[in-house]
Amino acid sequence: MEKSINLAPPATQGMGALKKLLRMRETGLILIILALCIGMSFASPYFLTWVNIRAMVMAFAVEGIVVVGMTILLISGGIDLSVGSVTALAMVIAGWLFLQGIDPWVASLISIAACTGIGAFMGFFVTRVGLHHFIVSLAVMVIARGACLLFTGGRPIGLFTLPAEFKFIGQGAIGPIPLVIIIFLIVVLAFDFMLRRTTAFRKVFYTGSNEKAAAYSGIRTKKVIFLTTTLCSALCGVAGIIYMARFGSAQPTFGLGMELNVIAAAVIGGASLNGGSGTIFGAILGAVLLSVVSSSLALLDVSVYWQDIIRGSILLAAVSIDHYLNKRRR
Amino acid sequence: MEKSINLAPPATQGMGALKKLLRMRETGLILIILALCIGMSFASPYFLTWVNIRAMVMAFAVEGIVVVGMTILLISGGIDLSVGSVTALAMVIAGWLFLQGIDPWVASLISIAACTGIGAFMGFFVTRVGLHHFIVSLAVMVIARGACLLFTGGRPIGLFTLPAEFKFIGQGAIGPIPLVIIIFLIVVLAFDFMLRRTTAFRKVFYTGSNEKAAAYSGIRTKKVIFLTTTLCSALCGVAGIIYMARFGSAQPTFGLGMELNVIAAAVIGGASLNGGSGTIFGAILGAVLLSVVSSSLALLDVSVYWQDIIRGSILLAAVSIDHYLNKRRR
Amino acid sequence: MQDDVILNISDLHKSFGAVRALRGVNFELRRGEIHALAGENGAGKSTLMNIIDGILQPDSGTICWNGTPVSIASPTEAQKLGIGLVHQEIALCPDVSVAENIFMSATNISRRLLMDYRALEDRARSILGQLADIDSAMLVRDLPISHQQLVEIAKALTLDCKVLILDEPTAALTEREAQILFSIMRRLADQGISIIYISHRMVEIFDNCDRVTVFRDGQYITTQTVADIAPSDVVNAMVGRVVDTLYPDKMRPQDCASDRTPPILDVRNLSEAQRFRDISFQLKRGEVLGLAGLIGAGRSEIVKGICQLEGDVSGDISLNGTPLSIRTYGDSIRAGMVYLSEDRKGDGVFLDMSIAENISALDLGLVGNRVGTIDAARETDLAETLAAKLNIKYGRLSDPVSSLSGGNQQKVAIAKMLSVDPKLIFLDEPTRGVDVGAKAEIHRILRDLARSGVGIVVISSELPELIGVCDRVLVVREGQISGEVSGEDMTEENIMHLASVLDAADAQLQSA
Amino acid sequence: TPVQAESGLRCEPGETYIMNVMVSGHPYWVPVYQGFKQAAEAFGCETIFSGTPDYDITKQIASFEQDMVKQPAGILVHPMQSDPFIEPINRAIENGTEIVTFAADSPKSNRTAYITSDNLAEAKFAADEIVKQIGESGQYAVLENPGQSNHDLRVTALIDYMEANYPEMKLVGRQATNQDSTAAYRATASILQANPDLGAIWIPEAGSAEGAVAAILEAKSDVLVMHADITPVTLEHIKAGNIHMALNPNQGMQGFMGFLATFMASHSDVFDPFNDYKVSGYNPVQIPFVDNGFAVITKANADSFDLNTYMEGRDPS
Ligand SMILES: Nc1ncnc2c1ncn2[C@@H]1O[C@H](COP(=O)(O)OP(=O)(O)OP(=O)(O)O)[C@@H](O)[C@H]1O
Ligand SMILES: Nc1ncnc2c1ncn2[C@@H]1O[C@H](COP(=O)(O)OP(=O)(O)OP(=O)(O)O)[C@@H](O)[C@H]1O
Ligand SMILES: [Mg+2]
Ligand SMILES: [Mg+2]
Repeated sequence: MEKSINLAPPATQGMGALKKLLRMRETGLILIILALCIGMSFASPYFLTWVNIRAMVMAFAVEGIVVVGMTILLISGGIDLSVGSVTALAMVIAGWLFLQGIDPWVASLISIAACTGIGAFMGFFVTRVGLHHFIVSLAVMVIARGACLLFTGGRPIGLFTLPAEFKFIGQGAIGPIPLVIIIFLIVVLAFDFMLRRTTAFRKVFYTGSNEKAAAYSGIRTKKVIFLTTTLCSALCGVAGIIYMARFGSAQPTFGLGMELNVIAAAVIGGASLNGGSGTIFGAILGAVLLSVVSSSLALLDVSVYWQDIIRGSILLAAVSIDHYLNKRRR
Repeated sequence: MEKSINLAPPATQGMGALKKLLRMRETGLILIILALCIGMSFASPYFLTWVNIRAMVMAFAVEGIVVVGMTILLISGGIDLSVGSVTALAMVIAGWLFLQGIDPWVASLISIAACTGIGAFMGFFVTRVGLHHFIVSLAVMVIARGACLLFTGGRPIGLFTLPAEFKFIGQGAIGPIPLVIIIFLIVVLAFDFMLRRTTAFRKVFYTGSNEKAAAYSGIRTKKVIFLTTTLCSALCGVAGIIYMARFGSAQPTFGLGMELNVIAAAVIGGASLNGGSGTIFGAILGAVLLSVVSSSLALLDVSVYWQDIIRGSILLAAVSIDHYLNKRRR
Repeated sequence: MQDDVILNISDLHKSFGAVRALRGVNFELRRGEIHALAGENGAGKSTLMNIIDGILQPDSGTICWNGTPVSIASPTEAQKLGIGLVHQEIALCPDVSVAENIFMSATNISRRLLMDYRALEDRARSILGQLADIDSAMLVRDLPISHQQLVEIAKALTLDCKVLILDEPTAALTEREAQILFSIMRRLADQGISIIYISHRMVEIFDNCDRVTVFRDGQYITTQTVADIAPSDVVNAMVGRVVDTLYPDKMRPQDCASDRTPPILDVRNLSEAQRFRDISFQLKRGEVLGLAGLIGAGRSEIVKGICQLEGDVSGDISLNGTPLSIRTYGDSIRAGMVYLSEDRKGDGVFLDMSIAENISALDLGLVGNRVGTIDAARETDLAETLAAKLNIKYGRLSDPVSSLSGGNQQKVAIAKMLSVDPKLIFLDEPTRGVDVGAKAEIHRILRDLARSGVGIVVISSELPELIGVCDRVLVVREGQISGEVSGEDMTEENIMHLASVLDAADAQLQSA
Repeated sequence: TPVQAESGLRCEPGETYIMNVMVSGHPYWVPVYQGFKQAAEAFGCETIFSGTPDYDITKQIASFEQDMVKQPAGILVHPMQSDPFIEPINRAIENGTEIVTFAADSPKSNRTAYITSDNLAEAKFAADEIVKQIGESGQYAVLENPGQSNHDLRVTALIDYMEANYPEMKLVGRQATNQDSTAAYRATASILQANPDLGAIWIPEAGSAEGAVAAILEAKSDVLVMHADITPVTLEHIKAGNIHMALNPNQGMQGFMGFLATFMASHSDVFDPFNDYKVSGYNPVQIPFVDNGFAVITKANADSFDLNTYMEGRDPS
């Protein structure tokens, strides 16, 4: 019997690595980002300065943690519109508790726990009641924003008195690199690894790809969905605490519209809104792309009246090119 | 011999009609809205006055036209985040043209045509390039908002000089009933009828339910999706013109966040985010529910710091109850 | 003679990336004939049909319709020519009623502005009437897979076509429905309609078709009149060698366990509110047990109930003598009891995920390290071993399952079950869409497993398969076990007799 | 220095001042930036309008840090939130860029000056005007925008002032509309329903005022409308008598004084004040707070506040 059609002969190791790189889902996006950066470094002498790069990374680092949670949730087939409000609520709860005299670290833990609870609450409505993620998270988005207002009376909470070692999370640096960026990288690398390699996270893919088939493979799909929903909110909690440490304040109106940004990043990076596919690395590249475009427009002093038009067009073009490259590669 | 499965014997005609009503997807929602209204009419003597009802209907009538477009698009399997910006752009283009000295009716037609063009543009990217509705409409949302800024310099356009017969669209009334409500009802009834009964719109359901199966049956699914995408934007154009006539101005920042509201209405009304199901009637009931809740909270003068929490909770409760009622009915 | 040919295909090529699905095939279809197309899994049969229906475009080659070359760009155009296709994979709109699904094409080309639902349902009822008892107002998503298959067929019958293609329509049907289909096919052929019939069941081909064309590995092998050729010749042409299509030997005395060892599976008084009641049976060591019954009898439900996949069941189950107290299907898998689903597309495989990922889905522990990470090499090894064992035809193990032919997807689903070395396997239509050679291979594997002490329960709509493979067959009728046959009594007549509803009425009359 | 004295207070070639805002497409900034630019031209300086189009603090901070990369002489910034800007502002000052805040402050930072309109004064004026028009006992309502600090202040200050000075004035409605005219329409309609005797309504910004007026006109009610800020539409309503009065911060002065403060901070060597700046490290021209004043817009003077007319022939950026 013709030892069936294994048409791809094992190439030499080097070739293999290059081929593998070219076959990766993320390569197109990397090329597009590189092209943009090269163009920008000619257009503006400031683009490649350390300060600018730092500013660009700082602009999405904390949101990037939320992107991680959203990507995992999208892969499992869910979506979360409440990320912006929940992040704000995390700041507000921790800030409020701190002002009540609670140790900031304890306050932060309580706040993250509360956000995790919110995620579990949503997970309950999705998996037990049977509602769609979209509508549940929309309602929670409104509720959490309301809770922010209620805690603060609508006014930002100033937290200047936060101890220095707590502020260090958000404002400190190790060598030249801000701690925020280091935390961000750790979260991204850890979850990227886990999502690619661990058996636990593999179940997220099975569930999102075909929930019924996953159930028929003995996977407790509801539990998986419950957990990804909870994880996403928990990461919002973490992000909120880092923001609080960074800004030294808690803002009830923080994160308005964040959900679209975060979902867009994940989708640009290849996550499917129907579940079953996506990578953390890709999603972060999506966030990088969005951030580089915004920063470039600001740096080039493009008229505000043109910025949105250009931004939207670049987004559309980038996604189209990426899509085209992916199609060709296949 | 147990002539199995046909457990429901053909009942008498009257019974049948009642059963049919009870079996309808929308019944649960109607009951919930009725319950809310009855509760409110005890809580506030003003709730059931004609003026209040009129105000409540006016508050969602124009947006209701967008809900119609969104529902049809959702049924076909798409989604549109750009509705808010496109509605604003419709106002802005028509207003700007009017200030350039063009007849307001002609300006309105041009503006609606432009919105239709935007829809076609999105349809092109979805059906030809192969991108997801979400990301395309997100980019267009940004671009259209940018175009609003560009046309107006960010400033609202005052259109007090619009001729009275044009303003009549938005401000006039036939007998006691505002023209806006009449237009809204006509659009809703027309599309509800078409969606339920015409062969052309049935294809929208087939396409959304299983695009492949529809294509195998000879339906040109890409054309269907292209058209529903275009229709949704065109209806945004219509809504924008009515808003303009009603407010006598064109606001470049109009409709921020409208997309979530509109999608929520459709989803509450039973439209599936995966395509294939939904009704105009249900979606409008969804809009009614959202509007009644908001109006009630305002009428009862609930503290603003509590309103969001209550609103989100009612939304969640209503959707859960509706889901439960539907599940039982099956 | 020549003007009798309605469709003529010559030297057609089609590749998917590196996979050459069709390599210069020829095919000739005459007016009014029933023409069988045979070939192993992945031979390219479905690909050719998709090309004829305009879903895929050939890389090169000509298609002549009534003697004139045509290019068929879309299903719409195929429809205009008069080509109708029943797909191997069910493609229906789940959110839409049965009636609307059946008349989807008609609605599409109709010039009428408004839907006439009543007429639609009436007509649907009359078409369905000849096939089965299906409520035409139901949504397709609420139908079991076998009924969906019938709706697919009904859909094709409404087409006003000159060429009707049936791609493995009987894979999920029982004998009775299949016979109804064949009589309809013959009637259509008599009206001058040409039918292309794809099946892996030789009996069906030889009983109902006029000619047969054989493909092998994307190449055209031969076309013969059925009267001039023997089934074994077709099989040999398909596989390219002589295949032993006989069923494996039955249980040997030495396979039997002594009376003292407990049965592998002991089910007592299993009931579920709506679907079945009072089911009791045993599966002895070394035996292969069959479950027979008509469509909708509840066989799948019983087995899913045992595995805790569906329903709220009551009753006692013990596995190898130990009473089971499992609450989820996950527990069932851990206890060594697995279920192969009949709906491979719906819940059998992850179409968008890779072959390797599919095969390891049941127990990731097999491919994981102690720390819970996946060892890619072990995952590949596992997949390679099982793919070779089941002779799966694939390009790369990292290709998505959706790129496989139907039969090969089925083999992936089976590989998934075998990956965990189960103690007991329930197989629901295990050889659905699998070719003769592979089928024999699967039967042999099942027998080997049974001999090594693994419990095997087979549900099949194909009676010859049940009779050939099983040592004992339980017949299910309307949620109850209506009888048991084994040994000499295991004949199609006996099984049908126990399965059919008419006798239930008789029995009731007698007992009354 | 002598050189400085010779050329007077003038910019060197390439000396640039930046005005940084959030939601940069908002028309509020347009006259502010015109004031900023006019002042800059007078001193021969270059200006850049910068910031983020989004309502997003992270993005505004990023844009502020990118401004710093360009080494401008000074930045006039509208910090979206006060505390998050402390560190960036102080870092900018360390790098030699002078910082002045306007319309919103970051008081704990080392910025040299803060230019603003006095929201308390506006609220007080509005309260007095309402009482003058409808009398000391009556019902009034407010729309608000919780979370936006200057709007918050305008509302809470008015309520407090009323309570303290006119106890007979009853607050009967208080609704959040978040600058959304449809929401304002709905809220106002409901308030009118619940309170047929409503005498006046105070709205802290113009977007909501548009919706509120539509509801009032539809209900044919004669509620007195007062609001802050203006748009062309509310201007028309003022002319038509549908809105009684609008209070508009003196945007041009805000920008003009904002530039002056920034410029002076950057050219502080012309000035050696009698204070501790040499030891404290503060800028010699430290100005705690400049009130740019507000205009009262009524039927009589509405024509002067048409931004479109004002902007004719001017470059918005
Ligand atoms: N979309 C696709 N992408 C890649 N390869 C494909 C695709 N569709 C089919 N193939 C390959 O083409 C070959 C022929 O497949 P086809 O479905 O025509 O087989 P078949 O004869 O119908 O088999 P079966 O009896 O199992 O249904 C197979 O090797 C299959 O893997
Ligand atoms: N999801 C469901 N909801 C309601 N009824 C169902 C559902 N699934 C199956 N049934 C019903 O349960 C009964 C048994 O169905 P099923 O098709 O599984 O039987 P079966 O003996 O396995 O036959 P086959 O597998 O050949 O179709 C049928 O009457 C069917 O209509
Ligand atoms: Mg096939
Ligand atoms: Mg079955």
